[in-house]
Amino acid sequence: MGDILSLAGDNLLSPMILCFALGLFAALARSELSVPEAAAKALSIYLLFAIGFKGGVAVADHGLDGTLIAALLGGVVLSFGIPFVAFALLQVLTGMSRLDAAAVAAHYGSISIVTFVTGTSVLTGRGLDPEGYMVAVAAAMEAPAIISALWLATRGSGGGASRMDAELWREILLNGSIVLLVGSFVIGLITGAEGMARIESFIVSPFQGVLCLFLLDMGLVAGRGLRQSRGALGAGAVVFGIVMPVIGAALGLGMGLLLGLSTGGVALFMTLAASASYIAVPAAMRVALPEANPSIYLTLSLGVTFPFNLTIGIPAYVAVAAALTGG
Amino acid sequence: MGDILSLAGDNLLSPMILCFALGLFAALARSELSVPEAAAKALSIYLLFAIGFKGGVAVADHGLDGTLIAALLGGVVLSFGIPFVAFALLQVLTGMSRLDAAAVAAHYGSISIVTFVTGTSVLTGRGLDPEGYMVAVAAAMEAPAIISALWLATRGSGGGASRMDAELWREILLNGSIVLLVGSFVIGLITGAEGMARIESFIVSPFQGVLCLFLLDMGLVAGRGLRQSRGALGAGAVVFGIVMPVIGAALGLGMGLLLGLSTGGVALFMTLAASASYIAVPAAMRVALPEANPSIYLTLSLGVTFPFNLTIGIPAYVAVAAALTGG
Amino acid sequence: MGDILSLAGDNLLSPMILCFALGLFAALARSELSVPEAAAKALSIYLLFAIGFKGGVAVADHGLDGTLIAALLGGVVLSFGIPFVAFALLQVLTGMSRLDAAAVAAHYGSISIVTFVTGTSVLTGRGLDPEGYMVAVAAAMEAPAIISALWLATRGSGGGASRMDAELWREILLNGSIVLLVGSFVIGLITGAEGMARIESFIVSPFQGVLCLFLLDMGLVAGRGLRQSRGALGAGAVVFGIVMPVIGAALGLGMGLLLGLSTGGVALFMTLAASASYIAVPAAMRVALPEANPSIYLTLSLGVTFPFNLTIGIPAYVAVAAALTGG
Amino acid sequence: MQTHKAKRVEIIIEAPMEGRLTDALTKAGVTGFTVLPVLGGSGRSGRWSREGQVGRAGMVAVICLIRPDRLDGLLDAAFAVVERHIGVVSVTDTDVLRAERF
Amino acid sequence: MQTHKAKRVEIIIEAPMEGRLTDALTKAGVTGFTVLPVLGGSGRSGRWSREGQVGRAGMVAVICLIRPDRLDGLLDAAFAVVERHIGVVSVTDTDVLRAERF
Amino acid sequence: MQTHKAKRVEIIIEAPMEGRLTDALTKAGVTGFTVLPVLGGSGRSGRWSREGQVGRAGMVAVICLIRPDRLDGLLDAAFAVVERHIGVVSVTDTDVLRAERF
Ligand SMILES: Nc1ncnc2c1ncn2[C@@H]1O[C@H](COP(=O)(O)O)[C@@H](O)[C@H]1O
Ligand SMILES: Nc1ncnc2c1ncn2[C@@H]1O[C@H](COP(=O)(O)O)[C@@H](O)[C@H]1O
Ligand SMILES: Nc1ncnc2c1ncn2[C@@H]1O[C@H](COP(=O)(O)O)[C@@H](O)[C@H]1O
Ligand code: NA
Ligand code: NA
Ligand code: NA
Repeated sequence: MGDILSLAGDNLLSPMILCFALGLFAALARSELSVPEAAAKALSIYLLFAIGFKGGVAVADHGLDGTLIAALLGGVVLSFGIPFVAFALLQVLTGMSRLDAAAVAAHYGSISIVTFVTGTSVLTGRGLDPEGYMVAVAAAMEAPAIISALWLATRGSGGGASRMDAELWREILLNGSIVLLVGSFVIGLITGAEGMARIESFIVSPFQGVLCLFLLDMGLVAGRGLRQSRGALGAGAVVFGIVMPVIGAALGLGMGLLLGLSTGGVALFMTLAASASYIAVPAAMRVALPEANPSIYLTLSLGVTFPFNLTIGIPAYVAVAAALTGG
Repeated sequence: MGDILSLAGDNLLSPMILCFALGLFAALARSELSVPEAAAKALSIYLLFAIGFKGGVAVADHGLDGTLIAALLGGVVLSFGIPFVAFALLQVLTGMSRLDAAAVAAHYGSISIVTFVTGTSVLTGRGLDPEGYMVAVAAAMEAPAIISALWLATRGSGGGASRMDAELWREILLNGSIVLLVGSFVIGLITGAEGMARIESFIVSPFQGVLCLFLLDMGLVAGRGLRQSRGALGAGAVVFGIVMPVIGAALGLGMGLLLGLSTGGVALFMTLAASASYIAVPAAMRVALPEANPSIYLTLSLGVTFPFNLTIGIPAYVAVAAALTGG
Repeated sequence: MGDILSLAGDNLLSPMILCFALGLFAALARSELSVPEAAAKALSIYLLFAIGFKGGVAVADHGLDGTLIAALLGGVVLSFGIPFVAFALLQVLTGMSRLDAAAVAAHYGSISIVTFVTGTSVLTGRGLDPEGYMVAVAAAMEAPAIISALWLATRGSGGGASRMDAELWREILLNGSIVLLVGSFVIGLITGAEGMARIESFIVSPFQGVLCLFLLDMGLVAGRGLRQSRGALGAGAVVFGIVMPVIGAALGLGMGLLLGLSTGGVALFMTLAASASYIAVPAAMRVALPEANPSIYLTLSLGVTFPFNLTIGIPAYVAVAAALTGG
Repeated sequence: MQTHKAKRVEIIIEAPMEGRLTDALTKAGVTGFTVLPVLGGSGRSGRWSREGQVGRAGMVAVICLIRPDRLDGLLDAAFAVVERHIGVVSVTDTDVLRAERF
Repeated sequence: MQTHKAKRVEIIIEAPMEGRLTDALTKAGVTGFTVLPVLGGSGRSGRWSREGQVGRAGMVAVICLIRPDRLDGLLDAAFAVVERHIGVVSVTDTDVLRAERF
Repeated sequence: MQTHKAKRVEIIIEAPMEGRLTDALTKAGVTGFTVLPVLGGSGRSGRWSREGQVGRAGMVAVICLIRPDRLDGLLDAAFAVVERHIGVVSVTDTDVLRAERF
């Protein structure tokens, strides 16, 4: 326990978390500080490319572990299943409409890439490198939750299918972050250590600094969201935004242990299951469930759960994973 | 003297100054070379973050010098006072209207962060590291000049207060560069050497290269400004744009010596006092003194004083500070 | 031959080429992955600045070779001459209108800076550093082809002159990439090894990584172009897009050998002659030959010839140059 | 200069719907349109701003100049897409040069 | 398709004034508007361009679709803000779909 | 609030022609205009999008508010530039505040 607290303390005082806090403060104080949209997108392309590539190189180095397929399946199962848990919890804790609850559930079944990247960065910093293929697992967990959520939204009315056209499928499965993450994973896998040697000084050494600036922007975005949606969330919803990641992490823990992953892998599985999407899923919801209120799901995922995972969640998941795997 | 010249020569032939010259040339020759707005803003975010963070780490390393508070106060006094000198000088040298002169005076009392960053970079390159808290002093000097200038603009008419609403106060005090500079300073202070180790390869080694590209853009912007406002400035105004930074530097020198700062600190105080704002103050003037002509104050500050400080001013201030502090 | 194949294989499996392929795949699969325009432009500014600066430093280090002037002249001659070859070949292979054929010819006489940058990067990676002044040659080869092409377009009708006003001349000769390339070359020349020491960790070590992301974007752009212009190109035009760079490379080879350049220099001359513009020339064509169809020339240059040079061309040119210069 | 009566239709719509809208327009035979970026706005669903947005959020403005007799087809096609979605549609009388283009 | 008379007000104003304008509109009960970016322009105070701008310089275009009877309130509110400032305001007759939104 | 009749001219033109158009406008005595960015579009020459464009490709929208009696001069000047080029020109009746500015 003391260990968890000291880890959390270390984490809270890292430049990354403090940058997020600075962004949050600036937005809540209505400073006009802002990161241009194009720059934020460029930073996220860098982070996805770097994390995907490094994952691929790691797999190239250590060989393909037999658990890759199992881990992918495990991730898909979690992504399909978590929305049901989330939906039920929302009905207990809040008075949200069926549509809003389904939309929120989709976000929690899917994952947040930035939370994943931050988790990876924390683990690497502690020498607990996760399995390289975890980036593929992250990509596999983005979409399934959307299907469960649409089923939940239209159960009875039978309109689920009509809300999903082929076009939307393509958009979800080929969304930018999946393609970039999987693509750079494959590139890392193919080029291996030699490819890494060529671009290491671009994707490894400046990584944490870039992550700092990106989290500054995330703080700004989260803070602006919180400000603009004042009152959109009741107390029950806020409780959900903190309890749900803990439940997700517990499910991720079970899955990670079941799969026999390394400490880093288990911690990352917990992080993925605990995190909530705020890029791919919101865009899909605008198309498939336009009646659901975006300020509810964006504020919950970006304004409550993301900061929770970033500050308290990740170090706790790492500590629990380390304790239970003896890592 | 020979020493100043050689320093100036070194400085003039540095990649940074040559990049600025290239930008100036390209703009004056009407090349369509341009740095996208979002990229320029991203570069400035990087520079502010890096310089603030390094300042904070330096203070964390060396402990809080007792002169911090004194230096902040000294900076505020200069920022309040310089507009009066500038205003008087403008009335002697030019036939500017009271409003235009007041607006120009606000710019010269405030500071230019890029001039400050360049000065810091030159000093660090010569092993004359300034006090880390100088970034806090820079932030403290941004706003006071605006108050003096509004008082000058409305003296007699008593409309000064009506031009400043609470909203404008908030905008000035929480403008992006102040928040980022002070915020990253605090982050550096908290995380200290350990934080620096994590992000050093992002914020230290590429710093000068990034500054080169940023100064290329500054050259483009300054050149475009000069071209578009041809004829906006009389000879008297141009003389002001060169004499005023020298006067400012002299005041900064006095203050720096009074405070007993290091050679680097004194040189930076001179640089701050000599520099003129072209981001925060113009925006404030558009709100509070919309009748003042932006081409006058922007051309003077960005087209005359900024290049002067960059090329001749900074090396001269460093040389003078070194001579008088025995540094 | 086996050597060429192994070189080509190495090249095809480099992170750079795989990034291009990823972009191409994403665009053809209609993923919404995209690099913001401002970020792409910022990347290209970085690449041009870095390559120009390094060229200048190389010349400063090794002294000005007497062949610089000769190489510049050789480049200009090729740029003037190649459009005639291209035009004749287009008339044999395709049924394009005179205007379209002239516009395409302009692109092939001019050069692609990204192809040049990639070629340089491949050569440096093999220890075959080209002459530093090749960046000046690249700049010199951008414009002459436009004149030949306008002459071809208006031959007989005598309207060539009326299509070129002074304004267009200025735009072509001072286009952003020429100014930046030549400007940073001069800056590198002036500041030499000392300047390099200051910004090396910005422009040398991350270079290949930045090139990867830029080529990812090039792949996206090329793929989108191919998709949107489906059917714009007949089979004859596609053949042209592959045969013409080979012819260009042969002409470049002759010129490079004539000039007595190093292996790297000859390979780069081949690369330049083989490459086709897709930035400067298209913009000039929109002004001077607006009736020519942009999807033809953009698709050919960016969708056919650029990928050909990137994957097969460059390694082949390097191998041939090495074989014939004994490098 | 000779001008011709036309309609200027301005549709402000969520960015994730842009492709669907322009596809619907194309299917309805409307092949001319221009897409402008939007920085932010306000409506019944509150205030939003593109600043620091992540992902494909935000809105775009699609402008179509069209011959008056083709307006109804356009509006039907557009309405089918925007119906359930936030956003606004306005139609203004205008005159265009070079009528052969519309 | 059923449309309804409305006014399209377009206000081009300096970026540092955007917040003040939209606050004034909101106070005057105008909750629907869209903000478009502006690249550059020219007027009595000369030519400017956003290229390479530093800081919050430049202008934006604010578009409001509004019921005709609410126009005067809007113009009064807007004018109070833009009065001393550079920029232009134009009002065009238009028709909107889904009148219940305005 | 007092308004005045004016024309709103909207010219959508290729970016490389922007400078030539605004120079021609200035020469024709039109000193007020605003340039908006364009993300993409579709026309007789097909669909295009600014996403990932390299170089100066793409289009811009130039908006001029002008006194009705000066419209013809503007259109003549604009037409001379856009004549051979792709793009569209539309003219809408509008009302402006502060007529002394036009
Ligand atoms: N009356 C209006 N005038 C202009 N734009 C509007 C108006 N109402 C809504 N919008 C735009 O449409 C978006 C969604 O509106 P709403 O569906 O009312 O939330 C807003 O954010 C604005 O960008
Ligand atoms: N007649 C006009 N038509 C369109 N935009 C204009 C006009 N006049 C001014 N503007 C815009 O308003 C800005 C400021 O105008 P001004 O106050 O005349 O300097 C210009 O830079 C243009 O963006
Ligand atoms: N009817 C139209 N309405 C709006 N914009 C148009 C229209 N026709 C063409 N455009 C714009 O003008 C560009 C060139 O059109 P075109 O010359 O027809 O290829 C298109 O890409 C659009 O941005
Ligand atoms: Na999750
Ligand atoms: Na100052
Ligand atoms: Na060529």
